[in-house]
Amino acid sequence: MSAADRPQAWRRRLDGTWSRRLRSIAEDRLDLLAWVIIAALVVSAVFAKPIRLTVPSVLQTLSGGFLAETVTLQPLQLAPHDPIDQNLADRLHPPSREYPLGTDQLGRDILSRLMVGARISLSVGVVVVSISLMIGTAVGVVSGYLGGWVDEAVMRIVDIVLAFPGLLLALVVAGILGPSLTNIMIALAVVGWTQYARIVRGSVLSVKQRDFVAAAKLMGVSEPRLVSTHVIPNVIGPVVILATLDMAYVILATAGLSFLGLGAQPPTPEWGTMLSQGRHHLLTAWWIANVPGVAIMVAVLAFNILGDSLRDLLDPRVASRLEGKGGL
Amino acid sequence: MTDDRPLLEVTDLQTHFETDEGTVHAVKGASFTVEQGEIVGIVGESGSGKSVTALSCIRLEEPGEIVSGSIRFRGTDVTTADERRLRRMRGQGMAMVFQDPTTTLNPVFRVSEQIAEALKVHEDPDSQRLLDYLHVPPFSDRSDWADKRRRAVDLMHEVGIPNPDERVDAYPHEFSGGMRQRAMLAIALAREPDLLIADEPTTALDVTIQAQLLERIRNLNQDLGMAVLLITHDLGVIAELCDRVIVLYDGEVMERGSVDRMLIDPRHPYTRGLLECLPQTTPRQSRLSSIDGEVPDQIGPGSGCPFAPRCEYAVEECRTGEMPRVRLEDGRDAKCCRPEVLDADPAEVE
Amino acid sequence: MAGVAGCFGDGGEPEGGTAEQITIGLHSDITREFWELYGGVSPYWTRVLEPLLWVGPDFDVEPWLAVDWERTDKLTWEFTIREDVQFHNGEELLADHVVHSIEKLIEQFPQARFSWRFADLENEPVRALDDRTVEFTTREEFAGFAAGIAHNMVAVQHPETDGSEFNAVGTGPYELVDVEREQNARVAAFEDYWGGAPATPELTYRVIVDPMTRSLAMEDELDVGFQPPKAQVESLRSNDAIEVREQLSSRVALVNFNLERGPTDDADLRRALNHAVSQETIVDSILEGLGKPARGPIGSIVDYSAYDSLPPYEQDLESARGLVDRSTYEGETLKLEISNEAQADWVPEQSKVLAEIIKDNADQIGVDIDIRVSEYSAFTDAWRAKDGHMYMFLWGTKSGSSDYIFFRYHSRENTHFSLGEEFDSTVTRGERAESNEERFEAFIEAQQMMMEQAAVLPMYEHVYLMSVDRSVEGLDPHPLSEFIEMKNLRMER
Amino acid sequence: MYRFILRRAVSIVFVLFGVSVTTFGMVVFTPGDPAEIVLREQTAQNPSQEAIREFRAEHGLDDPIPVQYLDWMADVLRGDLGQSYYHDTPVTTMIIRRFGDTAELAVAAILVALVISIPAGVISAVHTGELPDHASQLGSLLGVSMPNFWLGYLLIVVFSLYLELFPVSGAGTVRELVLPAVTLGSGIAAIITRLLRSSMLDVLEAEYIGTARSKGLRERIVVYKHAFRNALIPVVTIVGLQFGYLLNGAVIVEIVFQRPGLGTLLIEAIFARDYPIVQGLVLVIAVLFVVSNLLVDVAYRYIDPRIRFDGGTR
Repeated sequence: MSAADRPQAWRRRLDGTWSRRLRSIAEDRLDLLAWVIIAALVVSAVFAKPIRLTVPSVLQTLSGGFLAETVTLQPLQLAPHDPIDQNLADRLHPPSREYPLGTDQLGRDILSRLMVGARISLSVGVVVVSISLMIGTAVGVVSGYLGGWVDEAVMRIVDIVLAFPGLLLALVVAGILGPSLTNIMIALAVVGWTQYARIVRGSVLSVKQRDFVAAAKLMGVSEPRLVSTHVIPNVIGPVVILATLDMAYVILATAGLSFLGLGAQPPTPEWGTMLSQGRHHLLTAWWIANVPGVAIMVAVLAFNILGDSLRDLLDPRVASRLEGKGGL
Repeated sequence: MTDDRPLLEVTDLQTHFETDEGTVHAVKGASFTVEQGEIVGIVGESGSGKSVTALSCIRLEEPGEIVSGSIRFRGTDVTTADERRLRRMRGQGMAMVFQDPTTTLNPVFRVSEQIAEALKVHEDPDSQRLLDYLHVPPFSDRSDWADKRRRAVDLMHEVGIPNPDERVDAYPHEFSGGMRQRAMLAIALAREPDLLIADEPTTALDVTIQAQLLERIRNLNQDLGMAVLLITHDLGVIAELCDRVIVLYDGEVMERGSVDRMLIDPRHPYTRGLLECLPQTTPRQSRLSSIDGEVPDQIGPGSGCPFAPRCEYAVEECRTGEMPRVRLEDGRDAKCCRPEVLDADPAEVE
Repeated sequence: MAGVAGCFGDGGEPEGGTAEQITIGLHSDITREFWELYGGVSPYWTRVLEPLLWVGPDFDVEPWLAVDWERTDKLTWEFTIREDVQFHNGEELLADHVVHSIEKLIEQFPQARFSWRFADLENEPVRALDDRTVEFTTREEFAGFAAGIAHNMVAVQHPETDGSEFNAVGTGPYELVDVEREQNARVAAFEDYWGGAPATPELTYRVIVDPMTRSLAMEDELDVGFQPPKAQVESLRSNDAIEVREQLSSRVALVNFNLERGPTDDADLRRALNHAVSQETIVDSILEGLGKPARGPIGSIVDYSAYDSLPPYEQDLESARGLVDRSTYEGETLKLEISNEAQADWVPEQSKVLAEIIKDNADQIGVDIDIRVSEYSAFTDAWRAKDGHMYMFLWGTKSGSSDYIFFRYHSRENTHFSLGEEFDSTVTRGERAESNEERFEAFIEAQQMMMEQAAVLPMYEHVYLMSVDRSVEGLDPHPLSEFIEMKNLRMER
Repeated sequence: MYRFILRRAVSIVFVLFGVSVTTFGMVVFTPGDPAEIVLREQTAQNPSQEAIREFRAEHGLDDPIPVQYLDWMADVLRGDLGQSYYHDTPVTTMIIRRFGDTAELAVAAILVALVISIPAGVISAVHTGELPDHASQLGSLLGVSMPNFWLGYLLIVVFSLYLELFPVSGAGTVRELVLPAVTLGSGIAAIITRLLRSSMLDVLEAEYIGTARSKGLRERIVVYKHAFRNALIPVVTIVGLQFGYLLNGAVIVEIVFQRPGLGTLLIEAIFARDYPIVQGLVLVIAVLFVVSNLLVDVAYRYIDPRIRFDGGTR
């Protein structure tokens, strides 16, 4: 009853206050760092080299030749060199003015590859996370909302998917579909949606149990509306945290699978692929493996920091596999 | 230790907590004493600082901080004592029973183990080896621990835990609330303390158990001559058990004196309020919330009488002026700006 | 350095130098399940098992367990077995042991039928005429038979050999002591070896598939390391205690085209790709000079190589583009199959880098290539199933005859590509030729036909490397690393 | 307790059924006809249609898929995981041969993780906001973000090449185990450290810690006996659930350090498109994973006496 009397209660209050303030001083700096890193990644992803879209010929015909064969969405090129162009004469060139991060075994500029690699990592991350999120949320809402055998069946499927260590399942799926970035995305999404489905379903269930929902139902408010007005706000916090941490995981997993040769295929400048190609030059040309190594770590770190501080901010109870790097 | 000094002497105790919203003055200059073999009650509403006062006495006020005042136990100032002295004091002089028995016993150790630990500390507070307490074989004396556990069973018997022999392997969650509080009492008794601080020991228990436990405390006081500092919000408990009572409000002692006198003849408006909202029919569990208004939030040093906003006698002076201590007859005293309200001799104002 | 060799991790032997034991780092897993026929350990390098005939450093076929051989008929060959050869279990080598070994070989490796043209098992491919004489029967006339069976896989072993127990009973200078799967194989000197006791009491073959790891292990774990990666050569050479030896081999790194699937069935496209690639650039850059630009499918070191008479396909993007335009190619994506496993003495990384260069070069002439990486068994399966358009190999045999490449374009097997009847008959003519002259002439002609049709895209002749501790003696180079003799290997104190 | 295990076991049987159907389907629906692949491997020739038909009939490949599944399950239950397309060795044997190496790595990695994380987590919690806390927090942040496949190489470069303390690759001896175990353990250490820290912070606020202090116990005993044991409860769950992490990580670490374990076998089999091996491995790993999760649940109940006897309070 008189819990407010107890120093323990004070401590709790203090934790929410001054120690958080202390922490936020340290963390704000980390947060800022994370944002700077993510901004840099986005900039290099977008502006590393021009983005051109191939217009389907049907559309070209329809527009009466108004649309060109390709549409340039972004004409700038920040990357100093073409990431794919080989220059065997300049292979294994150490970092220099011409090649700020050196060249690889085929004489390609590592900085340029790194920048274009950011585009690959980020877009794979965004695509996989959005697909997982959409599928997971839809399944979670339907499952929690319908309940009964549908829920039972969905949850059993989730159980089965989770019976496999995530990365291994992704690895096997990617292996069977054949090594490619697209297949990695499919593989990661096949495993990834379950997390979202669980969280969303749980939230739907807890909302359904609340009194005001029963009351609203009695008053004739439709259930889909209830779900959209009450579930979505409840679930948005955990889902955002999960998605942020998931970005980190997907970037790492993509690099890991590519490192194993199951992801991006040469000459795609994917970070994991670049790292694996540098393994034979660790001593003689350290930059080939270590530059992408740092890039992977920094990107993953940024999303982890962001996810952490979002967790502190929004919902400290979310714990998930994304606590870690899933073995990568 | 000299006989003419009180067992526990708290003088102008101030305990603060630093928070984002400012400094919380949980205890603002409380002074009181506990004599050998005496039962003293501290009564007050939630947030009056009574628990913090009790915890400060045994130096568990963390994360709060004792900023001034002294607490002398058997003549030693515990506010400045080092870890070692504190351990000795806790192990061999002063014990505490907390309010909520569901959270005060460690859930992962057997009750008997937790009592045995207390026995072990009491035996030699200065020699505590981690590996011994972790029961790591070569570093731990198994027979000694077995002996301690047997004595723990005796103690369980002594505090009235039924069938203690069968409960030697029991964990806290296998005990009822009353049994857990008795176990806490056993942990306290294991140290053969001169002073037992009991912080709302019966609040979480149901009525019959409460009565039994209070009876037990009274017996211990009488049989062992152990002094008791009883923290409660329940004037009924005070009336039944205590020799003297201290009324605490917002970290300050409002009135103190012998129970007999104060219950019959309360002087301070706050004490009166407390008593008024305690008709005989009210169950003991009731909270002291019948006085209009709420306990202040204790943030900032404050000035004037903290009770002023709720006091029917309050005048402008009460809100801003100094609060004098007024001596009353029979060794009682009270803090109030208006001695006339206390029915006191103005000459006794300090 | 020598003293620590091999005992690293055991912690048992003292430092300070003993030549009791030499550790050799191999790039290929000699303990894989694949080798169960040979007691679980590869017959290459280990010298536990021996073939009937040996290959000399200049590709001469030399007597080994067989002291003499003779073609007795178009299809039959008689071999005389060496006397006083003892197996490791003390038994004497007899003709029956040879019969047993060959029969098991044909049973286990069906491809033995056309590699060596043994007759089918029902037709007695091999029989003992007496204790010392063995008669082989081939399916067809095959003049290269003797050179062909000068191959480590045509090994003679005692029937006690049991692959599930890592127990190989052979006649070699070393006997198998102990195997740790995928880790190492230890062999001990066989004192009663017919060629005299070997110089070093014990050899340990460490399997270190990863080339960088292997070359790093030269620091303290290995005395001899096969195939250090080119990127490490410089740093190895900077170590005074280590010598890096180069040896031009008979092997050629090349790309085989699928002649039976569009669009690589078009010779113009294949020629275009040949013109797109610069052999010189590959050798100078990727190989850092450690290789020789190749002109044809058979290395210049082989006695019937057409190297001198073949016009090289110079890099010429202009005419390559013209050839592409003329061809039936219409923007399809060509599948280039490569293996991620060490082939012969080729590191897997090499094929990936080469594949990327070919892809890049093809890009420049408007041909799209997709690289597909597989493990070796899946890679060969794709090749046999004719799935894919291009297959990258380090071609060459591990025998005294280097004619395998011709088989692949001879239409007699349904897993092979057909280069036409004329090519078939030319190859057959060479295979059946009575004299070396006739044989060489036919084979050179066949190579010219292959290159005229651009059936392959030759890249370079392979130079293999060995990193050798300078105190190691008796390690003589050989164009086929599988025929390096280990018997005289020793360590100077 | 036993009822609880039984109940979990029943639900696990269902999950395992799903797992088996998934893994079975994995091979049935992969491209390529096993009959053709196996025959080509056996004869080194492209098999005739007739030979393929014969093989399919002989091996029941033309049976309805449910029948094939039942046949396969019957074999699996007998411990026969089938036959590789390319090798004569049964899949079961191949897995058993490689199992020890992976198990060794996993156990060593967990040990490394515990050795690092227990002191780091506790010290971090006891000295909140001070230097050791910041250091351990930063370390664990880096730990969870560092790719193992890069960390492995860095360790090789530093500890094998420059310091020459450990061998670069291989398996079998303790020295060869150190770097892989550290690589694999680092991530888990980071997770446990963070968890232990927050768990310790929670526990140190608990009232029974006040009780323990009020007894006159030394702070060390309060922290390492009373608080630690309680803080361990959530940690055990997470450590147990890291088994999946270990299996994931073993693949990467075994490739980096060239260790012949289950991970290398899996990668080899995937690149060989040798699906019977992939299938067998996936099945074995999933079963191990599911069973280990059950064991974690049991262990959890053992450590926390509150839920030890009263069944599934979750």
